[in-house]
Amino acid sequence: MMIGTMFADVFRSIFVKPVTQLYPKERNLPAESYRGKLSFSPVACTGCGLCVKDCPAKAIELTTLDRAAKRFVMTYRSDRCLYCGQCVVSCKFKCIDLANDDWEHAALGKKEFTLYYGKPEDVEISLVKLAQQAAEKQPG
Amino acid sequence: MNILSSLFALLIFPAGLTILVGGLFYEWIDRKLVARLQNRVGPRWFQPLADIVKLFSKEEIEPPTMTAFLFFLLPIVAISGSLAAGLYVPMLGLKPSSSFPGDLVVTLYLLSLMTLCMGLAGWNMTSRFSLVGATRALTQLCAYEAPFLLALLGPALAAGSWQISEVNAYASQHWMILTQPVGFVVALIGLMGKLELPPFDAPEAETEIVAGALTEYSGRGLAFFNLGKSVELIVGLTLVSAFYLGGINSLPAFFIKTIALLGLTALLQTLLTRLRIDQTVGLWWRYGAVLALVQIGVMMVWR
Amino acid sequence: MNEELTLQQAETLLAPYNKETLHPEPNRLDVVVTSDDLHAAVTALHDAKWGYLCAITGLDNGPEANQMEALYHFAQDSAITTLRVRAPRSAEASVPTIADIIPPAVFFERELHEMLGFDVKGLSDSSRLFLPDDFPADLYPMRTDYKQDQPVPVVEVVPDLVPDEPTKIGNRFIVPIGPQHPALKEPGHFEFTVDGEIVTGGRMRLGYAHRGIEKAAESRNWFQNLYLFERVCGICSHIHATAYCQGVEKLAHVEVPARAQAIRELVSGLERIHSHLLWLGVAAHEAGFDTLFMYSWRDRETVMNILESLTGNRVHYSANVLGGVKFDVNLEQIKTIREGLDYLEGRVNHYLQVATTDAMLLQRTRGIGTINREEAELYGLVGPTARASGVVRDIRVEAPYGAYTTFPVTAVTDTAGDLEARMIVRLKEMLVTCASLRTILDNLPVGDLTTRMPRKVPAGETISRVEAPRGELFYFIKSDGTENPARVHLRTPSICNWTSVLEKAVGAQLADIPMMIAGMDPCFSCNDRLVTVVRPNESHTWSWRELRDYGIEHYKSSMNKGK
Amino acid sequence: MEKTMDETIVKTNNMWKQVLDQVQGWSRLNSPWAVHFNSGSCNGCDIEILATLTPRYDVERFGIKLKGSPRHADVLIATGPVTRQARERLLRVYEQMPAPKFVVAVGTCSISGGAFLGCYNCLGGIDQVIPVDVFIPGCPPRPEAVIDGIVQLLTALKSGTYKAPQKPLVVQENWL
Repeated sequence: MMIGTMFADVFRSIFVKPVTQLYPKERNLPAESYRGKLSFSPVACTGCGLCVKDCPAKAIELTTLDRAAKRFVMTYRSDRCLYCGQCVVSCKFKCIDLANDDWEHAALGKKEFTLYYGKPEDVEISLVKLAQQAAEKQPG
Repeated sequence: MNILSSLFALLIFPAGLTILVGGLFYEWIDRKLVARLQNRVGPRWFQPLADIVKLFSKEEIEPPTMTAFLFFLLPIVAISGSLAAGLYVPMLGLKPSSSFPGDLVVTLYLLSLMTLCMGLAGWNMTSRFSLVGATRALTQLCAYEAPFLLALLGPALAAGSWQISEVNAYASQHWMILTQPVGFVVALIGLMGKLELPPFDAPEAETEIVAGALTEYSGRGLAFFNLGKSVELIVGLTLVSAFYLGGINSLPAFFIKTIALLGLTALLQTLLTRLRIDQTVGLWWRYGAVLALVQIGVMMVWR
Repeated sequence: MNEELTLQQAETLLAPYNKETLHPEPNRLDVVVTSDDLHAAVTALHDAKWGYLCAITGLDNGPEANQMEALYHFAQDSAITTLRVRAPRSAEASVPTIADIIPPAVFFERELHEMLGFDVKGLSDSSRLFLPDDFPADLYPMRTDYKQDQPVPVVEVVPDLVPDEPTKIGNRFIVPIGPQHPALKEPGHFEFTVDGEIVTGGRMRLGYAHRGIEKAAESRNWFQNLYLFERVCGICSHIHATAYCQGVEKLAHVEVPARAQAIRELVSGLERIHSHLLWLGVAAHEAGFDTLFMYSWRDRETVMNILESLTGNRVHYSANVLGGVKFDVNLEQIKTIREGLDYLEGRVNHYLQVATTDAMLLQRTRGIGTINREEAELYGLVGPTARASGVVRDIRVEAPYGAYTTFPVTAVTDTAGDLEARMIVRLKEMLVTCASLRTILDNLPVGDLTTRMPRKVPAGETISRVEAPRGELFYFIKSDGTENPARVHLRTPSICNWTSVLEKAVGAQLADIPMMIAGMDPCFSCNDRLVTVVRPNESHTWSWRELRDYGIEHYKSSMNKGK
Repeated sequence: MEKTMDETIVKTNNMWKQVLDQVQGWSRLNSPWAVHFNSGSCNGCDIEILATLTPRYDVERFGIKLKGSPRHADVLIATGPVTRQARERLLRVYEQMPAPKFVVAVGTCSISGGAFLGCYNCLGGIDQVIPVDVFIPGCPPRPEAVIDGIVQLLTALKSGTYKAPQKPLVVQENWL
């Protein structure tokens, strides 16, 4: 039975710098394998849709405009994403990657969470398409 | 002119505002020390001030209390009590603003006013946590009050006076920490009990009863209580170091001695586990009071 | 082993009640009994001390078969005997209670009643365990015809009379703890009646974290479900995923490569260290020893770093895929893990010294909430809580799975059964884990990381048991040959351990209650896949409903006054 | 003469008000006390929030303190997809907080339901019940990301770009 068994720890702390990382000032990158924000490149994509099928949170949607010309648009919702990496495993053509340096996604509104990947003109077409679909659904 | 200068002394310097600022400063040192001992960075220097100002600017939710009058009055009484206690101690190494034979007893009871107010404030509430907190605060008050008084009685007996300024003058010649080490330990731990610092924080044990008696207080009321606590911290530290650490006669001596004492309490805070209320009471009456009595007994005989 | 022998014993014991025998898997025996014979059959097993009750699974075989089943799983080491009671799919479906023989069964029976509509005859308390108060009484979520997106009407909750004096009943107060309470980082609601500082009664209500995972699993495919089950709990996520994977792989007859299995065990060992360090911190915080909390969490960051660099996330590692693991371990990582383990081992030894010698801490832990061996067996405790009372219940030892067959571990036990013992068991377990991780790292098998996994899993049922940091985790998985599972039932360790807190709370000091709750390391999100009030107490206490309505009124009036 | 007197009084009053506002703003920025509520999350986020208090991240350097009583708090840190049973409590905790108050939703499931999207007992997001100021996605977000979210809120408050979120139009009285 003793009193103050942690004295050694406490005493040492007076003389060493605190272990605190001064976060906004110094930003330590997580390991290479860290799973952050998703990125998609349509170059190798075949439009098989396995990533969409296996996503546990319905965070990704793939709109195929022209399979042969590799015109795909991916709608990615980072507010739904679980950052689990199943899509990376499911994709046989390595189109999807999770970045290790992009993980501070906090935002004051929810709008910023929906992202579109693809060529800009394709994104526009798909947006129009999506809007039409939504409009069709509404009355019915 | 006389009235003006005493008003100045009462409200601005050396009492009143000065004590408030000093209290906040000491609270920061305390938090910073604890943080450093826990290997963290800890709060910035203006943290306690920001906390208090913010609390004042917040909405005050008035819970359905039994008496609304008491709900508003108690925080004010609490802080005035601790501020008034500041008048009788050698704050900043200066002569006490006010002094009369027997002011030691008055000061001690002014310091207890805070806990009493907190107890009443908790009792005044319909919240269960407040009630349990109030009961614990008052039980603890009964536990440490007598040993703490006895521990301060030692130096007073040695000095042969009940006046703080005279004990202080006597202490300047005699380091009573050496002649009455037991009394010092009891006084130090008694002070921690008074301030409800860990390990005596059962009345506000966050994990059991949320925030104890103050659970329902928000905004202004909470600000007054918190402020009162920091004032009590600086007053208590001054009192104990004036009695046991060779008196306080100058500004440097004040800072060195009180901060050294604060360092000691911070160390104890980090090292000890919270005591259950029954353990606290047991500790005080079984050991604290007896030790303090023995100390006084030895002194009487020795004299 | 003597698996076969044990199963034969069970078969002999159950012979008088046996209507049909099935051998679905080598280590399993399924015996169909009638509802009338159930009580006698359970008594036979219990009297012969054949195993213990793991879980009760409710199955709905659909409207065509017009049949529901209640499955009583008993386990002795790796052998599992299941008693199957069949009942029509209607209001007549009933089973007798077995809580008079095995007290912890009451939780399972209430779940059975609530989720599938079995009428459990003789159940002492049939109030809600997992479902919300305003959920209709005649809807049973786990029935096949319940759709998870169907609208559910809100049932008006009739407020009972609110007493005039809210806080005092005689000399007694009711102290509510939770769902929002500093001692609980997760929601759960407790009400303790106190007389001064002494607790005279306790009630508990779970279900704040019931999300309906088991139902959701039925509409997702096998791959999606892996991540859903990982999110049953944030602290023991890897072990949930491992249990699920193991079950599905068994069903699909997929052999996981040895290296993948070793990596799974590596991650689960690291997770155990992280979980126990986290627990040590939380327990110290509850006791009011913040320094220990800060230091143990500081050291926990070491293992979090390792996990992050290894798997790619700090909490939900997603290390598993069906048929293997996602990543490999390279030499550099092995070196970092070894360094981390060395540091942690030193620190854990230090904490062990603190936990056993610090007088102030011991005042709060020694002799508090003591559970002796007999009680531990009676309450059906699992995990470190049981091991601290001297019951060797560790799946890694009793029924080794995965890489534990090649890298065996020893179970750490203590006999004192108090909070101190639980602390010591957990701390020593970290040391044992460190040692076993080193062995794994030394003898890491070479080979592939994954095998191919079919998208459709052949029809069948399987049971997968693993040792989570908190105790035995039980998964029952049923497939009907499609891309989605037909039923997944899980029984988490925390639910088995609740009885220990509530039984021991009476007579304890209020200040010790948070410590006791923390002592069993509860995990609400684990057991609330689906609410509870146990132990009616002698004086009148409010029901949760009363309290809630009172609370709403109370704050409404205060808000109005404030304006 | 009198007029100018009045003007000066008004002016000084205005100046006082400005100064007071500034002081108030400053204190609010530097002392955000938080209360934590778990509305049914898997507690992955909860341990990461707790981790922000510990030496490695130590949010006390921003003046953030985790308080037990909602009465003492300025910021509600909420996690989880809001289960049917926890909804009432979430509302109550929010109502008990004194104004001005802010809500931070931590974790993917507290924003959209995440992994529990479509589960029968989940509402699918804190903002379905109470107005949310900052969303921090991640499953769970790293402690740094949590700090980043709170810093963003404070920055928005400081720069005046902060707009109070709208209350959920219909607090769903009927489930689904």
